Amino acid sequence: MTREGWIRLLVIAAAVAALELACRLGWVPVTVVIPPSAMAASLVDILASGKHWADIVVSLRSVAIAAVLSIGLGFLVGAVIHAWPLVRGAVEPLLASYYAVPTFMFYPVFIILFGVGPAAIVAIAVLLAIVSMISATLVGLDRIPLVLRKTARMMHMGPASRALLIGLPAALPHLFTGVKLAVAYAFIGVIASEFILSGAGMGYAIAYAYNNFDNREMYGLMLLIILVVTVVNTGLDAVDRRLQARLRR
Amino acid sequence: MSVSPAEVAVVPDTAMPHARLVGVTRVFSRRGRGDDVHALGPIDLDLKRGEFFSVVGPSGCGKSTLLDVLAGLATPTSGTAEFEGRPIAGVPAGVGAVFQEDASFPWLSVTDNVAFGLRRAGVDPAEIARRVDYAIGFMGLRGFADAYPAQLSGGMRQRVCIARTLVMQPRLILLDEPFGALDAQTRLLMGDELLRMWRETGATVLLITHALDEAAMLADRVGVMSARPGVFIDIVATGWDAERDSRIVSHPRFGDLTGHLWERLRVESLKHLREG
Amino acid sequence: MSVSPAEVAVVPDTAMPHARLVGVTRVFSRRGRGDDVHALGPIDLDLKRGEFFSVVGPSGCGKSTLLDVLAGLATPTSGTAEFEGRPIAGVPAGVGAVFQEDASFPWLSVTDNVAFGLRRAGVDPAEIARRVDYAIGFMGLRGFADAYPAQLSGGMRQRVCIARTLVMQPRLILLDEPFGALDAQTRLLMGDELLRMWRETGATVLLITHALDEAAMLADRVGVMSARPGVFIDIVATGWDAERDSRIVSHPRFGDLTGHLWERLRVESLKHLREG
Amino acid sequence: VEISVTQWGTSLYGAPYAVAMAEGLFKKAGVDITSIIGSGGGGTTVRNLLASETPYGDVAIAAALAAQRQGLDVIIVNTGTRSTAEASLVTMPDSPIRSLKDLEGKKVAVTSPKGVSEMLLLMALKQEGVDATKVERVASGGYVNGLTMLEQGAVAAAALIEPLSIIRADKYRTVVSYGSLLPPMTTSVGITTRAFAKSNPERLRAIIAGRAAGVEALYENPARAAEILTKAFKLDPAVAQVAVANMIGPRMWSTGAFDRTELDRTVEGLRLIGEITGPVDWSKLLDPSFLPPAVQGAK
Amino acid sequence: MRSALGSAVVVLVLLVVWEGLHLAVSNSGLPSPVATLVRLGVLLGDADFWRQAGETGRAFAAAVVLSTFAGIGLGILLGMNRTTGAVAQPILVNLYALPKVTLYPVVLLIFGLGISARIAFGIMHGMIPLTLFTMNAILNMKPVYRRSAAVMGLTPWQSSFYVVLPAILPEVITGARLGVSLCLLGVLIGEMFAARNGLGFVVMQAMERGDMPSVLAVALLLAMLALVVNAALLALDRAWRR
Ligand SMILES: Nc1ncnc2c1ncn2[C@@H]1O[C@H](COP(=O)(O)OP(=O)(O)OP(=O)(O)O)[C@@H](O)[C@H]1O
Ligand SMILES: Nc1ncnc2c1ncn2[C@@H]1O[C@H](COP(=O)(O)OP(=O)(O)OP(=O)(O)O)[C@@H](O)[C@H]1O
Ligand SMILES: [Mg+2]
Ligand SMILES: [Mg+2]
Repeated sequence: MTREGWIRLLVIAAAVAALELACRLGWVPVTVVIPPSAMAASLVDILASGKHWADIVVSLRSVAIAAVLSIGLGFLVGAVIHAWPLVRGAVEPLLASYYAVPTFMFYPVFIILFGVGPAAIVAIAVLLAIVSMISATLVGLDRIPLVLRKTARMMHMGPASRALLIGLPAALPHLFTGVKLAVAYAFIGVIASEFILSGAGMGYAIAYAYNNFDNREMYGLMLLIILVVTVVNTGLDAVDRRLQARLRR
Repeated sequence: MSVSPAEVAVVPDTAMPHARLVGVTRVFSRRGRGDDVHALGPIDLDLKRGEFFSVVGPSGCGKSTLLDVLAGLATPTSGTAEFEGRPIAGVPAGVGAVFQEDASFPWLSVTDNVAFGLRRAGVDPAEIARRVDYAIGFMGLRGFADAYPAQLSGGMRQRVCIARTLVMQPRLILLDEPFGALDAQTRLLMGDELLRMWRETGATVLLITHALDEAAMLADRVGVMSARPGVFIDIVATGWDAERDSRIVSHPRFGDLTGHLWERLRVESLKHLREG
Repeated sequence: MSVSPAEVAVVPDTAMPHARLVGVTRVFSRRGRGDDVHALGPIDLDLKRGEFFSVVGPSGCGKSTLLDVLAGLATPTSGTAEFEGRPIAGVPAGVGAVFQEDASFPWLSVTDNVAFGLRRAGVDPAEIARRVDYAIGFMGLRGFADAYPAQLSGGMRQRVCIARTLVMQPRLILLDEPFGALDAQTRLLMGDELLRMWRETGATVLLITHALDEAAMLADRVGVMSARPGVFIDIVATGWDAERDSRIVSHPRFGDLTGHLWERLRVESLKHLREG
Repeated sequence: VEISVTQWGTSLYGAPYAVAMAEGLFKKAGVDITSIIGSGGGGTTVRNLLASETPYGDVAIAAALAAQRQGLDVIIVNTGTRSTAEASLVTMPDSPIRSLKDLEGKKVAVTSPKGVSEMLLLMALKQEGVDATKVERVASGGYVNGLTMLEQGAVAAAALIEPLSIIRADKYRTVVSYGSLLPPMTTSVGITTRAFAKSNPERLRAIIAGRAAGVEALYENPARAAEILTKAFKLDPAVAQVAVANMIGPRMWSTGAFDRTELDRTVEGLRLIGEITGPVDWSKLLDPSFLPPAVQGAK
Repeated sequence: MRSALGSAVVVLVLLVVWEGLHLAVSNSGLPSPVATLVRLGVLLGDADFWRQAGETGRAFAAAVVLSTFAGIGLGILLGMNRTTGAVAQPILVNLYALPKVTLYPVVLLIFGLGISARIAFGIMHGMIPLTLFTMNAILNMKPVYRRSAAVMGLTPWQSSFYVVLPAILPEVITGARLGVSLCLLGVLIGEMFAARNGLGFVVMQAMERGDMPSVLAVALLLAMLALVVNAALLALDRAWRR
């Protein structure tokens, strides 16, 4: 591991230890936050007892579907907008404003369109995640150096092979930024919607524990989410770093 | 000994030219702004088959634009461009180009970069392997066949691009500042390699460069362009024989040649400087 | 006429040097990787007050590192660096530097760029206006005083950086490839301006460049560096008088000088090329 | 001071507080209630309550019990509502569903698993002798969502609550109104922290008394109450009138007294949905000592 | 100007799509744009609505100001040193990817019920993107700017303020554009929980009452507010870049 990695581990360990201490000494009431060790124990119980496996599967499946959909659709939409400068000039200013509106306000609308349950939740998450993918696609396609297009023409390549063999790999590092964001937002979108609206999934399980003041269970589940997010992010980071190292110009 | 323009005057050209530009101009119209940029010409130029032609000129005078026209990447606003007797429309077969900017594909290894064009063209794999291997060795990239461009210096990346163009065995090779990423000294050494390659393949070469000594050492003829819109204000035959290399810089006529080129460009550069 | 090293040997230096490097080396330790990069030295160098010293050497030999040491931006790994008799620790007052990369501030107009350092130093506004106006005129930027760097060519931006450094009236001016963005011809013209400025201010100048003709034309002495780790393999006195300008390129000794420099560097460049 | 009331502004639980505030009954009782913190659900109300300066609030009984079970230092000091009259089960007007029996093999929208709407449904099914396992409950996340699903045909019936059911009365047909089917039971209770009860018994008494006065005023003058609700909850005047009238019959609002049978009925319901498994020891949970003397004597 | 016109066209297209959906599904959950606009008009005429909007506005303004200063400050602090940046970045990204609604109890404990909890929610959403943008901008800033500042004898404070900050301003504005929108989102979510006032409370109530026209009207209003702020920041950005 790199030096930064070790320092990071140390910082996190220190933060966790501080929280543990604060809880154990009663500075933070256990009715609000439980010690990290108790969270870990609770997580072990949750996983061992298997009572939330169904929720975990539902949530992760929703996240995965939402992430894949927003990445794929985001790239397509981004590519189309990019090819069409007039539309782009019109749409781009709207993109950043978009995050101000809580998407789950539209849940009733989505229920009409997608029915209740995971589909509507996935739709909310896609709505949240797709914008960062579109933006990243635009940036990525912008950054393809003109000279690569020229080179492709010198090799007598057609539009399709040009897009596939030059455009896509050349834009990939930027697309990956979008991928990372899209995954993060897919997580936020799914869990938060489940928390507020749904009757299933990890978000719902947390909300349920929250409403029943079952802090042990709640924090156990939250720890699980943090761990999953960290693992996914670390994996994406590793891929990203390899891409960056290779594709940096 | 000074070389006056009279002594190195344009050699009358009788053979059928390999590439020919007649009255070529190029104007960029800027939408919305109204003011057009007359970037190039009118240019008349005949490239003889197998000749090594260098172009020098102030920055922004239209050298890269000229190359784009010959490569079929840009159509002249007026005038005609021909390659091997046929008008240039689209990129002609048999023409290869190395651009001013780094055009290596960062997602491919050196070998895959060099083989890229051949694979597109559907050349037989064994033949690809043979040619790529040769080109990589030729360009001094042997130890880096599996490296990616990010692991190479700017100069080495340019060599990858040159190799990628050479393996296609073009009959006309267009080079736009291919050694821009190198220091002056290393440039001259790379020039030696280029001369060797040129002799071996017998291709016609058009080389754009900023460095007058490079132009003077490498070319059969050196075209001197004016500030924008670039036209040829002089075309100087160097009179070197084909077996030359960088040691030519200590030839007494070399200093006179560069001095002459410099003198022709001084006025143009001053113009350019005034304009900003 | 050929200039042998013996003829242009280092002139013995008796006056107290303006800046002095003794046994300076610089090693970059790469954390975690283990392999250290020995970038520079050991370097011994005395810069005389008011002299124009050029440094040439293969890419990556440590020229910019040398400049960093003199500017107080990097501390030597071993050896000592002095400016005006005092050890260099931090950026010494009276030293100005123009870096290899474009360092103009894109958010400021040309005038504001040039005035930047003076304003931070709390100089009297009237005095700032006077000095800035003079520097802008001197650098041929008069028509662009209110323009922003994005509207300027690379060469003009470098001139902005030079002006920004000159208005501070440094006694030691360090220039790292200040004309890198220009074509060879315009470089020499800019060299004329630089010589004029040097004569007017009487400052000591250290100029790093890749172009041998530029070094040969501008400097009182030219230091030739080896490939990394860079050490001076030769220091050549040009013997020009102070009133020189770019027309010196037609002086018969000029070609001999560049030829000599080129010869010294040939071996070094070959080394560098082998390494990649 | 500020107190918490669950679903303030959206359901009728809070009507006595609105009346008491508008009529100055709290002031008369000796406490100045300036505003009320609402919230979507019991858990949030209890948390908000614990975080506020005057930790008194009106919450669903399930939330109060859950809080206590998890060791939060809360006690129940009065009762709030004692009827399920505001809740109903509706279907589309053209639906073949006429009674709870018809729901067998069908899907019904409830708000969330183990929520009040599911509890009432299960209690009603049990009472009618319908096999609950044959009725599939779908969690919609909210009453409105349930209605949307109903309109889309995704479910055969949906749980509904007033005043929403009045606002949309013409759109759906009521299958069952729980108030007419189920006997009275305690649905919401007033809770506070033990510490607050100890340190501020007078203020607590005043709040409870003020609310009780509000309840009485409400029953005395329903028209005036409807007017107040119109303003406080931003309801249509007609809707407010109907809503108040609907609740007056079953005497939805309790003046605060504890009724063990009504409490036990709710616990039975909570057992049905699995919220409660063990026995409930009321003596530890209830503290009637802050009720007004008149009410205290009532039962 | 042309892009503003284009944006207007896009908005119009969205409205048409909305109307189309409304007609297609004919469900009380999806009112028509006209009904929504009418409701928005009614809401805007209601003094109490303005009071609620004012509540949201106050929390939003405080959250924006605080998260802007804190975000940029922290970004600069972390960005000035490569190591701290490399250490902090993944932690920040992971924290950010955590669904923040789940942290409501903790926020409640620390900030209580007042405006500060909503501000905290706003900052939790809006600050980290700004910090990341600022930090990355500094890490990617041309090192020669800082070197230039050093040879001109600037103090570290001077060079942060006169060189680093202007140099990274375009990225900071991009971060701020996102941050402002997210701040608003955070404040609204906070209001939905500690519901006693603010537009979030209005929305929550409307949702529970099945009053979709009001929900969409508020959504429309928020979108317009975010658009205006964004346009202002874009204009600032353009003025800066020239
Ligand atoms: N797409 C374009 N639109 C408008 N003007 C252009 C365009 N491409 C080039 N120009 C202008 O045309 C002129 C010639 O450009 P060109 O790139 O051919 O110059 P060059 O001689 O290659 O310069 P350099 O030596 O700097 O590479 C320049 O003044 C440039 O500004
Ligand atoms: N921060 C650093 N860490 C590690 N190695 C470095 C660092 N900076 C420079 N080097 C190495 O030190 C050597 C000298 O670098 P320097 O920039 O001084 O070369 P230079 O002579 O200025 O080259 P050029 O002519 O290309 O500008 C190079 O090999 C470079 O890779
Ligand atoms: Mg060019
Ligand atoms: Mg350098």
